[in-house]
Amino acid sequence: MWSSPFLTTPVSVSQIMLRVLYALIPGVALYVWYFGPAILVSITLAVVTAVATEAAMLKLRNRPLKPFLSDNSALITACLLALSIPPLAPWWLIVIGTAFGIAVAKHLYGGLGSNTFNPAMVGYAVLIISFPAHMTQWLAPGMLSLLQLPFSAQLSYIFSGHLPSGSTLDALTMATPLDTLKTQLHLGLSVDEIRSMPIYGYLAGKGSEMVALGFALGGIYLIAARIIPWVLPAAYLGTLFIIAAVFHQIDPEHYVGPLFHLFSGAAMLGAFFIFTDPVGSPTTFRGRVIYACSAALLTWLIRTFGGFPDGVAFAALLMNMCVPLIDAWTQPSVFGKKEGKR
Amino acid sequence: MTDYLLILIGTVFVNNIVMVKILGLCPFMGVSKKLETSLSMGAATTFVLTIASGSSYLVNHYLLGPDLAYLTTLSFIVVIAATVQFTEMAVKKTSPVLYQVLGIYLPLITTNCAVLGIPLLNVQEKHNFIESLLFGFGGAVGFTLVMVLFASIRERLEGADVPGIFRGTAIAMVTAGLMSLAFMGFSGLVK
Amino acid sequence: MALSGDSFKAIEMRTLHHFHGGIHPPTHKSQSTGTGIATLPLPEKLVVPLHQHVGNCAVPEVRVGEHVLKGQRIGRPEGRQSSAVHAPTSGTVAAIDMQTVAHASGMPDLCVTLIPDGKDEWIAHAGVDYRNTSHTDLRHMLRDAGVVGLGGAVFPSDIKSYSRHHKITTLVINGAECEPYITCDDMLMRERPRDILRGAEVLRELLYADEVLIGIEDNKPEAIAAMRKALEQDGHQHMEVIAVPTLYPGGGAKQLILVLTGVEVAAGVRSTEKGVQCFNVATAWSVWRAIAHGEPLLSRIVTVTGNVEHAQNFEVLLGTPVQELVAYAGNKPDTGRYIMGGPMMGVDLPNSSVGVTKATNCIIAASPALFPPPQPALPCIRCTRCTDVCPAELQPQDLYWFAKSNNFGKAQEFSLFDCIECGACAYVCPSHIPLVHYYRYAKSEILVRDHDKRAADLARERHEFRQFRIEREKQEKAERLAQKERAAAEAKAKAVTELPTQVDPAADADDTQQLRIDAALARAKEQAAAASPRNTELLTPEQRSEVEAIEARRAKIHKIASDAGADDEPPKRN
Amino acid sequence: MITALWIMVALAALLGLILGYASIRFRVEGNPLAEKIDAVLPQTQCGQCGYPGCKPYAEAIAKGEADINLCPPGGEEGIHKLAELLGVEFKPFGENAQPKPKAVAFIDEETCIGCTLCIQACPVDAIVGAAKQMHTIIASECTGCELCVPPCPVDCISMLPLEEKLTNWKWRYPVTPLKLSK
Repeated sequence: MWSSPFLTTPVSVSQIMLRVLYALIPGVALYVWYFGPAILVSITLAVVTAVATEAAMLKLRNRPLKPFLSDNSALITACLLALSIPPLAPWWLIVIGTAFGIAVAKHLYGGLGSNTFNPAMVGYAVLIISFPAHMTQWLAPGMLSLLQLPFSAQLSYIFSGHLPSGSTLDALTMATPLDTLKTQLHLGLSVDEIRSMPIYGYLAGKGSEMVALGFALGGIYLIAARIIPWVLPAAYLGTLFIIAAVFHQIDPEHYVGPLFHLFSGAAMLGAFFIFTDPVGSPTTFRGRVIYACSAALLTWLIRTFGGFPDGVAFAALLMNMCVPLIDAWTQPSVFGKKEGKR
Repeated sequence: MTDYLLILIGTVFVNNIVMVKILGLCPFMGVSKKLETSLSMGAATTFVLTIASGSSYLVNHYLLGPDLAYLTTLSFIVVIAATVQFTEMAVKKTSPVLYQVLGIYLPLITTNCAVLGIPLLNVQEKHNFIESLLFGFGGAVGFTLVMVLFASIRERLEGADVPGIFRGTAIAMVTAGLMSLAFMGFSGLVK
Repeated sequence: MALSGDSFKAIEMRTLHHFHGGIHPPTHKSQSTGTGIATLPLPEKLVVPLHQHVGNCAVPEVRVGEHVLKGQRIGRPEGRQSSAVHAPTSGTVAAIDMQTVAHASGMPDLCVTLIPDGKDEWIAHAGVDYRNTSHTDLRHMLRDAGVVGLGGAVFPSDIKSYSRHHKITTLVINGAECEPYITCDDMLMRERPRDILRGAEVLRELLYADEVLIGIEDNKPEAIAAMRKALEQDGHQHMEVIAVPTLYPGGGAKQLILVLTGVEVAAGVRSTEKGVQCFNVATAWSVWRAIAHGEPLLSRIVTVTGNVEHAQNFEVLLGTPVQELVAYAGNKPDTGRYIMGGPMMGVDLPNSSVGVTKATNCIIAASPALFPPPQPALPCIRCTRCTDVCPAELQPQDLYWFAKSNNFGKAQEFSLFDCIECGACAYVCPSHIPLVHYYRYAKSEILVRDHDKRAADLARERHEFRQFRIEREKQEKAERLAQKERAAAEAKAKAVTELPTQVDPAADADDTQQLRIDAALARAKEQAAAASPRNTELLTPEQRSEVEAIEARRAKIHKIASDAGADDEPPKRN
Repeated sequence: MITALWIMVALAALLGLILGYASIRFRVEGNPLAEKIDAVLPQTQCGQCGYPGCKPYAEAIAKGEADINLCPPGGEEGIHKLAELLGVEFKPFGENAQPKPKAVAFIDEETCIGCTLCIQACPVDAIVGAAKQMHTIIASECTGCELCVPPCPVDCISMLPLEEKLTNWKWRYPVTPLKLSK
């Protein structure tokens, strides 16, 4: 017995996920341009781990492999996590993070579509809490590092932890622009003084601002292709902008400007790729506005006052947690039952 | 004024009694299957906690004083037990179904370590009366908040294809862990 | 096309409204509009279901072996909400039995099998002038002619064309025909526009409606032109043909009413309460045939399309087996199954021998190439594409989540019953989840539970009444005993002390007893009255025949008893 | 030490007073919970739970005297509902209390001798008939409790399972082909 409708659109989950992956390309390309190809190694590692973990979990759960492996959702998790952690981190870091994210945050909850928390962000949070030291070795953009380390040396560092004699890690890596900002503010410098340091570019960190722009481009493609709702990134970035602008106006010495917030850290990646994860975001319009605005507030709070350099991942997890409640309390009225209408 | 606000924010989010201090897990796991129930449990606990922290401040400050500090725990337990008894009667009268649903957990508020923990923390932190009240209230609001969030997640998980051995309490424990992980994001925000 | 100044101005002034969501599936309509409406040759056998409408099943009025004329009533409407069924042609009744009908369940229902005699001989029939006939008579004619909504809902038209409590401002005539493949209304409007408009005029008269708005989707320019021309020709006043944007499900009654009038009719609310009523164009046409010509509903236009050589519209006698219809249209060998209705809301037919009913607007011969089997469903990723297209503004992903986990209470909380099952959500779902199937499942489960709940409440009531009755009887018995004893004692005492007077205490007791008996009888009568409709109303045909058989047997027994002339008291009937 | 003692005594006395007042102020009459439970029960009045009807069973549950898995006509769903209402764990049916498919009683009128024993047994007055008259069952009122079956001296009552018909047909749970193909 079949039930109508007997027609369906040819769009599939796998295609949607694939398009999200395409949308990451500009950001990743700019990443490689400014910071070298090490990130590709992380992405590859993450993807391999993600697919392997996914397959293993499906097998354990006695679910068919093919339809779920080909839905490409694990690839997105892998890419997002790889883009959130330093490319020069030891190989086991990304493996642990990805495996934990996929196995615990995704499959224990029932796999695709059931995960309460964003698996990539769970992986990230686990890593930053468990291995904080390893999570700070960010690559300096090419033009800033005094000594360019050949790619082969980077590879050997990722996999063995050893650098060729004569080179030090300090020459190669640096704290993120957000981290530097926080540390220097603590040391008593003003925002303007910090911003004039060489690691900063036009909007935010040199290099990383361009990567953020790349993610924004990809995100705009996703909105145009109607894969993500426009309201989520708009409300998120808008709120972040407004909060930062207001505080920057009040005290420009201690609060950095809005554009800096938008283009540093994972704000762009989050706005278009993390907060828009359909499984972990609300389904109603009002809910989405509440969700994105609160996420922006949390991001700004954690960045400005919190103990972690960036707040996107924790904001995502905290808001993921609120989604079922937001959904339940923002149900829109249905056809013919709206108040104020005839 | 700012201090009071910080105490509130601090207890609700940053030092959440369930997620960060890991107190009061018994009702957190036990009465969070349904959204409405958890909301009521939260309300009942809020009531008890606020009264308990206020009255235990009074008891501690006026009755015991520094000389009889060894009586703190004992007298607090008595005060809390009485408050819980009172609440239980009130709930039984006003909402019999809630009374039945809360079941054993209602008298168990007595042994909810959060309820004893907060007055004791009040003493430890040398809070004044208003601060104690706020600390108790904020802690309870934080408790209610995570209870409600947790219950709504669990309600949604009812429909999820959770692996057989993880159904029920197991996945709830995992969720509680991940929630706690998320709450670590607040660390360093206040104090 | 020339427009008169008046109607042009009206069109200019009319602002159309929008409903939420909607989709644009490929229409596939042109393949069946190439040729006009053809008449199907008389089939060898007609299987006419007696339950072709919403409401009570019609009661068969003919006997097996009886010869019937075309248009002769074979099923009498039963109860307020019901409709008549007629012999579509002259012939002999071959059987009245349970046969598989065009329903998703594939379950049998009571059908009359008719073998046509080939003469197609009409029963005497005549129309009336609706202007000088009372509305009650007109509605009776509609009911007797078996006119029901031909858009697919098959609701009796006589009930729909009556609004006592609410003033109807707008009568909407639905010619939108939004579903892919279906073109029967399109062709009807192209070929018989004048009778449609006349039927609309009758309906307007019955409803005292101020204006008539005829909504036709703008992908049917020929139909719009034909209707406008007819409108001008016959000079209908306060009537307007409006082209509405092509957007599925724009032909749903609620959606079309919203688009044309801006009125939202919520689920569970009658549109008349909002001053609007809606009829399908084909219904308007059959209303005219029934009133002006006295012709009952014997046939309807059916689009035969899909995997056939000549997709076309046919005027088909009700009861014509689907296989004959598709065979005539040139069924291709790889047709695997048949869909009744459109591909969005249609029904997968249990087999191809079921008869065409009043609801059959389209038969699609489906081959695996045209309609591939459903793809395996992946989990919902909450992408909300379904929410974006839902015309009822529901949250389909949540409804699915609750229906899937049998959480029916929550599903109802999220307005499951506001779902019109249009299928837009399932159409756009990237996970290919059969969403509508889940909603149908949840709805039927909830309905059964509601029924059980009502039955339980009734049982509780009856049980409590019984407890009460037993208690009361016990008390009465005790009282009676006590009274008797007292009377006996008194009588004894009286007999001893004085002469017995004529005042008999027993008479008193008798009186009260008589009163009590009367009261009990009245109660029983009341109870019987309350119980009997429930007892007889919902009977299936077999049960009814069973009851009749039992009655007959009873009568026989009574006869035997009375013939024997025994001194038994006459049998009581309850 | 004495002070401590006095303080504890005073505390206890004060709190005792408050609680004493509360117990008077918040006295609860009746048992509204039993009614809620009764509303969940299927009202077959069959007595399979060991109580004379649904209401007594509901009262027993409310008092905590009866288990929630004693009502076969309510089905597993009934137990789930009770468990949810009372906030206790689901409990499967015992060995000798398994739910049966729904049925209605049917009297074979050829055999019936009109003894009225079944009428007396029926808890919902769903059997009509008088002494020495043949009896019949009002199918729509019959709860399928089977209480009328044992008293019948001629065994003319049988339980007919409710068949699926067009009027009570239900859509089946959609089977996802994905899970079948594992």
